[in-house]
Amino acid sequence: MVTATITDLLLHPLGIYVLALGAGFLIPLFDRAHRGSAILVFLLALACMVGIAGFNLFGIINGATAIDIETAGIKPPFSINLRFGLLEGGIVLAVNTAALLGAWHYLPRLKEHASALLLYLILVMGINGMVMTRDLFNLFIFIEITSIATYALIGMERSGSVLAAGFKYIVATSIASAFFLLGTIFIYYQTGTLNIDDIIANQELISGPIGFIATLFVLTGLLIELKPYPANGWGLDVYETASTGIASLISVGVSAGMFFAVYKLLPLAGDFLHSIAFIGGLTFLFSNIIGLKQDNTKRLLGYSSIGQIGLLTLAMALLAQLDSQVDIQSQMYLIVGGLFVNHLFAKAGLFWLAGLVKSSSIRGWSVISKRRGMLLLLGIMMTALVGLPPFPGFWAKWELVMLLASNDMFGWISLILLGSLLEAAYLFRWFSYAQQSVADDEQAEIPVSFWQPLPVAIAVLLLFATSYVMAAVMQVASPELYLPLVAGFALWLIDGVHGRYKNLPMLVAVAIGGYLLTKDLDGINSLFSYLLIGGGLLVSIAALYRKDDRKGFYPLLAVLLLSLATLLRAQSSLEFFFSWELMTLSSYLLITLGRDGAKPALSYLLFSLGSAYLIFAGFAVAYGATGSLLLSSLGNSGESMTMIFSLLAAGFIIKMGGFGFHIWLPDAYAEADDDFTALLSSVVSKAGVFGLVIIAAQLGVRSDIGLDPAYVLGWIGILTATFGALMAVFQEDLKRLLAYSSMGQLGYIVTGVALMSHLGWVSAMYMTVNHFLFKGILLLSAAGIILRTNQRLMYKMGGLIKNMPFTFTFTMIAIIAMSGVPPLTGYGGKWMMFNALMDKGWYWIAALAFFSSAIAFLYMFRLLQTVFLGQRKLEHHELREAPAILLIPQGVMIACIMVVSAYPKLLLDPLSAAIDPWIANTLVWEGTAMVTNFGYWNAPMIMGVVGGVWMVPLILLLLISLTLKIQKVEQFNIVFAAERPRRPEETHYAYNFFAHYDRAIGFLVRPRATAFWNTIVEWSHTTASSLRIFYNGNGQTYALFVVMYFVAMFLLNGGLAL
Amino acid sequence: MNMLTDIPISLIVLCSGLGLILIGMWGMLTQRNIIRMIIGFSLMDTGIHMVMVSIGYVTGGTAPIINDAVPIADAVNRVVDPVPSALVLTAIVIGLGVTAVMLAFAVRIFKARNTLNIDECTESKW
Amino acid sequence: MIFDSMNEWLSKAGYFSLTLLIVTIYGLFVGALIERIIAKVQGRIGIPYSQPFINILKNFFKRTAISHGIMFYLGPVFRIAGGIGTLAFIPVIYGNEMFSNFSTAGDLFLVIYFMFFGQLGMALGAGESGHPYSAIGIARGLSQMTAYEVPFALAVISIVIQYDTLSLTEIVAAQQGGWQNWTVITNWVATLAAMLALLGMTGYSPFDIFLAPQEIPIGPPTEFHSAYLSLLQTNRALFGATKLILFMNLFFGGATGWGELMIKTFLIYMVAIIVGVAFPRFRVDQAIRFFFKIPTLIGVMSIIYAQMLLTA
Amino acid sequence: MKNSLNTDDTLENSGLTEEEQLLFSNARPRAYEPYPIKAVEDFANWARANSLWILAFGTGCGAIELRPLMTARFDANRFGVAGRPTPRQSSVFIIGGYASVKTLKRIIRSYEQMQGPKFVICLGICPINGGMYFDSYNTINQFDQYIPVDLYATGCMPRPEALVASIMALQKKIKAGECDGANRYVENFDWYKANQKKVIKNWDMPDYNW
Repeated sequence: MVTATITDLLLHPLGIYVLALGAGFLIPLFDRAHRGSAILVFLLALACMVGIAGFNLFGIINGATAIDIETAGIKPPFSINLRFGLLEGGIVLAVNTAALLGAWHYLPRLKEHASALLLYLILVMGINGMVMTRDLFNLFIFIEITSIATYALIGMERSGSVLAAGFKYIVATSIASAFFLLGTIFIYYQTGTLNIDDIIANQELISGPIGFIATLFVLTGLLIELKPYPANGWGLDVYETASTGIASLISVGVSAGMFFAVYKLLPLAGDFLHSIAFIGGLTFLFSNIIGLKQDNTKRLLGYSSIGQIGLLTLAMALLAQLDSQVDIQSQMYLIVGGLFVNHLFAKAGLFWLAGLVKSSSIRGWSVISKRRGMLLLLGIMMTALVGLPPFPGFWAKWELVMLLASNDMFGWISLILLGSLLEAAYLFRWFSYAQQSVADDEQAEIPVSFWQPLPVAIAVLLLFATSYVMAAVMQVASPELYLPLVAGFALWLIDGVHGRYKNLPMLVAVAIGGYLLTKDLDGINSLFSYLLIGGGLLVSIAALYRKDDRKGFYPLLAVLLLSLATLLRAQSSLEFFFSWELMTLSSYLLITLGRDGAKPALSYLLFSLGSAYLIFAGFAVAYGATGSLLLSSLGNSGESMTMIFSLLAAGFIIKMGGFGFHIWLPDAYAEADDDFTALLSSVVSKAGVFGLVIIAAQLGVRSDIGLDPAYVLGWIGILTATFGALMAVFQEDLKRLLAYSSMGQLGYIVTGVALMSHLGWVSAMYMTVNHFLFKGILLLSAAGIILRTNQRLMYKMGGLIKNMPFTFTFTMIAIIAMSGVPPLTGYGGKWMMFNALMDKGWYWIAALAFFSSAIAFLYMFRLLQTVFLGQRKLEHHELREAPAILLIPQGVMIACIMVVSAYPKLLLDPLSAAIDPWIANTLVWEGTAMVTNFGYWNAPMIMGVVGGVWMVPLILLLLISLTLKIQKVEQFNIVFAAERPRRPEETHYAYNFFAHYDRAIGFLVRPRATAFWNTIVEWSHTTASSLRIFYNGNGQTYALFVVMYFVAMFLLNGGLAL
Repeated sequence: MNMLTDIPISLIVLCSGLGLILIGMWGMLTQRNIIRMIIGFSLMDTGIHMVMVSIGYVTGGTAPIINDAVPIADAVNRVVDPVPSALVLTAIVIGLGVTAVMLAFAVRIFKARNTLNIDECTESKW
Repeated sequence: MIFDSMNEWLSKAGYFSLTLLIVTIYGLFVGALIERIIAKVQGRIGIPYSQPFINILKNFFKRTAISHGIMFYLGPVFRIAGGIGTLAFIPVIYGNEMFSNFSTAGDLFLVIYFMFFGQLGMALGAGESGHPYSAIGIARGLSQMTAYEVPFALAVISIVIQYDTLSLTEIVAAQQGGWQNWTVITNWVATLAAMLALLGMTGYSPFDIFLAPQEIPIGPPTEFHSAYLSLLQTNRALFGATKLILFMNLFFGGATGWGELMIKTFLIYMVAIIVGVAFPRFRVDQAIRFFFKIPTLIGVMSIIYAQMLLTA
Repeated sequence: MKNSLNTDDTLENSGLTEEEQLLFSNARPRAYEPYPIKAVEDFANWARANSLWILAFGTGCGAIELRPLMTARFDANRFGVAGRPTPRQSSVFIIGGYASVKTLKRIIRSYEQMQGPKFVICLGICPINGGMYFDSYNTINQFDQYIPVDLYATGCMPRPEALVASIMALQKKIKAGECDGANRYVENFDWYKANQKKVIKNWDMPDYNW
């Protein structure tokens, strides 16, 4: 205190307590005079508490030493002392900020009683005390202060259910704190001190049965307060019933204090660490499973809250076990701190939102479907909570998993990933309910002013800020990585502009951003950048055909396309995964913008997250094996290679809709906006191809990886191709047909990559480009058709060639290119792949490839026949051609197809050059002909011959036509005798077009995969039901569980052996 | 001296304290009436206080006042540890507070639901 | 580049026209011959040898026609272009540069895929006619096609394994030197599978449901008439003969002269005819299931057989 | 949407609803000239005569007599005769005896859907004067008032031998260039149509079935 200034004095951490207590006295006084002034004092006090915490933390970060507060003029351990260090400061600041924001939210209820204001301050002070105190008994006191304040705040509500829940809460926590007190006194008995630092220093004194019991009581008492499964029913009931203001404070504030208390005592835990980790993991997993079945908004948040705290506990316990490692402390800050801040703001924000919406069931949240601002806040909170970029949870989870991986704790990794997936499932299910717009007359207007969601918005900003700080600490916060988000934000600012010309700024932004991001790339990445960015821009031009506002569409599209660019330039697995998740998230949101997009988007998101977590796990294993995050060091992973390859490949395959994991694909493609489906299929799906090529290049071609995963990959690819084609055959919906077709075509690409040979890769890349071209054309054509007919079912169309000749011509050419019929591009890809397959000796796969390309004819013809040919419906006689803006990109792509068909060398040379660094070039050119071990392919010659043999009969027919009187007739002038056709609907053979095929081999495509995944869902719900039977609502049962918990901990840690 | 007096007083207090804790807990877990549960809590609380006091007691020790009767050098062995006693005071206050809040809840629950049976307060579950 | 050797192209085109003419005439003639043989079996005299030619002429000399639209008009053009093109990519006479056509453009794989060209175009033309029977016929034809492609593809893979090449010329070359070197002897399993597939390919009974002249008046070409029909008829003869030549090249040692070619292809054709005369018609789903059972199994065995040959 | 330019060239199609007008062509059939070069026309007629594709539409009791034509005994294949299931590809229409009004409607459609040159052979007495159905309320008495007929084969019914003979007679007539039924139908289209509409009360088809 030598340099103590007046500011230091005023802003000393002790001020927090002074303020709380002082305001506590002042509030009733001012209340007498005027309620408003009391509120002012209250808010001022809270704000000052935030300010003090912030000021001191700032000082510490800038090099000041931790502040120790001593009482009674005696040095510890003989007196109670408080500490305000880096960790404490961070937590106190976060908690106080949340409390301040929460007070804003809670104020309408709080201000009804002056005592409520007071209690709130005391509660916050209690939490501050729990965090700062270094004295065990003092900790107990602060716990009790907090608890009593909490009880009292809960008790302010008069409804029976809140009171009942509150009473259960009191019973359970009082038992827990009784045990804590007993433990404290036993520890004192053995060590003779209550100072935590002193106890830790003398922890060898805590021994024998008494020591064991003491530790057990202290730790378990605190753990119980963290609401571990299954002794947490009391907490859930409070979350469910209490007002959101208090529930949020319990969830984030009280839990934070308790959590930090456990953290402080962790050095005492010793062997208990295992069971603490176990409890944390169990709680995290089980609460998230149970969450799946929960419809009540606040109870759902309760499960999520408990799960998050479980994860924090798990992370903390696991890290503590690794304590011997150097540098663990900073990791601990990053991981636990990140998860903590993430949970704090996201969960509090969600509670506040729930308080504003006031819908007890998540199914009722569609009331905010029209309030885009609140929807945005909800989405951001959930994204943060699930741990998706760019939020702190993402960085923390990444660090945690990587750390666990480098210590070979793969069981925990899978638990964390599984739990996160489950959490995403129920949170985004809720989000999809919130998005479902209801009919306007049903729309209950929710009375929310502009200011009310403000705390939530501030929490969002704080999350972003924390995230950036964390990224900076992890040294990944490059402007490039954040460019997609920045561009998206900038476009969002102009999103309120009416009209469709928001597309142009988006295109410019993506063009410039994409160029900046990808200009330095080379090799495969550079090729993909042309495809993904160039192609993405080309397809996005078509979005101009939509005349409506499309709020949110363009910013998200910019994020999506630019995140593809950052994906391409990713050097480390972290950057790759960051971009990957960003891409997943933005494409998910874009799908939700479709007509009935919410539900299919959810399954898209879940499968995508599943795939992302597999990729995550793969990177984790790689990090564990190599200790490096660089993608280029994947190849050094030695024995783990097969494992890494399998995990990563599985992830990419799911993302591409691989066989068995394809069930998300048709729905998502069908329900997304039509122009976005084009982008999804032609461009976004290529991200999976890119990933696959990258890992194949890094891992697949090495000789020390067994061939088996590649062979399996080849089979998966070809089964995907076959079943995709088969399922496409039986679709009635135009977009679903194209979706399955996409799946099938991607299957070929997978097989091509799996070949791990130069020719195989060239064929895969060639097919990738080709798929982009023809699927872009087909889906943009489909967009035009759907725009004009307002219809997706093909049998309700027909004869549209008369109205849309250009669309028909483009579709036809695209289909010829897709089918593999010479002379267009598809043939080259199939030819190269067949050669590569024969080279490799994968004969069965080659046979299936043949078969699936034959099946593909069925659906391709059906598409042309039932949409463009056959009988035109009466109501379609006046339809116009698709808008020019849709046709222009198609025309460009048609031109590309034609050029590449005639001179494939133009495309194959750069492809081959990009692959050369990985596999020796085996392409042999003889003039314009490509020669392999088996055959040869002279594309220009084929083009010439086909052109010639096509022209000759055409000229002949034209000549004969001169001698004929050819009468152009109408659609019903067909051969008939008995009765003439009456309606086009009866005459158009289109519905169930391949009924006979279905009779023959339809049994192959019964929706088994869907049934399988439905069973999984069913099972998880059943599991959830059986896991939550403990929560019977009876306070005494809950209390019994608390007691049993001590017994269980006793037994678990070998209590009987004493 | 008979057997009973051989037993240190602190042990008796400790055992009866632990017994009270168990009785109180039994009361909280088995009694359906909320008031009875609160009584159980009080018993448990008291039990804990007794345990705490017994921990610091030195048989035959004097009050922890350093004066002529107890030389400083001998103090550690002679005087009763004052800290648990101090702690108990605080704990009693806190226990009182909690009990008061519980009773307030009981009153309000009775007003709201017209019952004191904890079994009837199970509407929020699962 | 294409224009480097215009002369070479022209001479090739000239030779190919000759091949085309011979094969078309042969195809039409062999069609009549088969008809007459069937007539003999039934105790009739049957059509004159000139009948197929007269039929085509008659249709060319029709004086009225209708058009359902541009694809309807182009359908027969696509169809016959498919036939001509397929022939163009097959070397017809082994060891004769004159009749090797444009087989330097691509290999067996090209031929197999180019076969679809005509089918697809024709299907589009028939589709635009708007007649439901056309659409039904195509739906059945395509389905059956996917089925017989399976044993055929397996057989092709088998002989590619056997000869280690996709080049038709080289496959024929490998079979030279006597009948014992023909694929039908060296890889009889594959030949069997392919011959079963040929039954489906030729569209004779029992696999002629997609043309079904009674139930759905002749299927896809229901609406085609006049000059369109004559193009289709020409193609039927030409394409039929082309497929036979392909089979001859793949399985029966190819031909070193036109005489050998005609005898071999005629005999291959007779297999399909004999089966067709002897068996009633399958429903289309029965046909599909048939191809997925025994012929596919034989095809699978042919690959195993070829691998054994390779290792032996 | 209509494909014709001047109103003189179009048909009314009054049997159709307004909606259905869109679906059927309303163009008038047009007559065709012989080829300008005589040799070509003769050659064409020779080809036509030697490739007679009969529409497989048995309109009356005479249909039963058509079947034996293809058998071993009569083997009409020798003369270039073949059955054809679709009118588009057929050139000969054999009216198998009496034609009821109901059948007449179908006959007209099928005949109009055939492409010229096209030929009609009537079997038996009934198409000439109604035969034994001369006073039937729903049988046509004089068939060539509705469709131009090229050849009558008499008998009730004419046996297959007679049918073969009439086919050979038709061939002779075609080769001589005398079978212009299709053109006659076009030239006297309004007269034929009026006759047809007189007997077919519920005329719910286009005036010309292209």
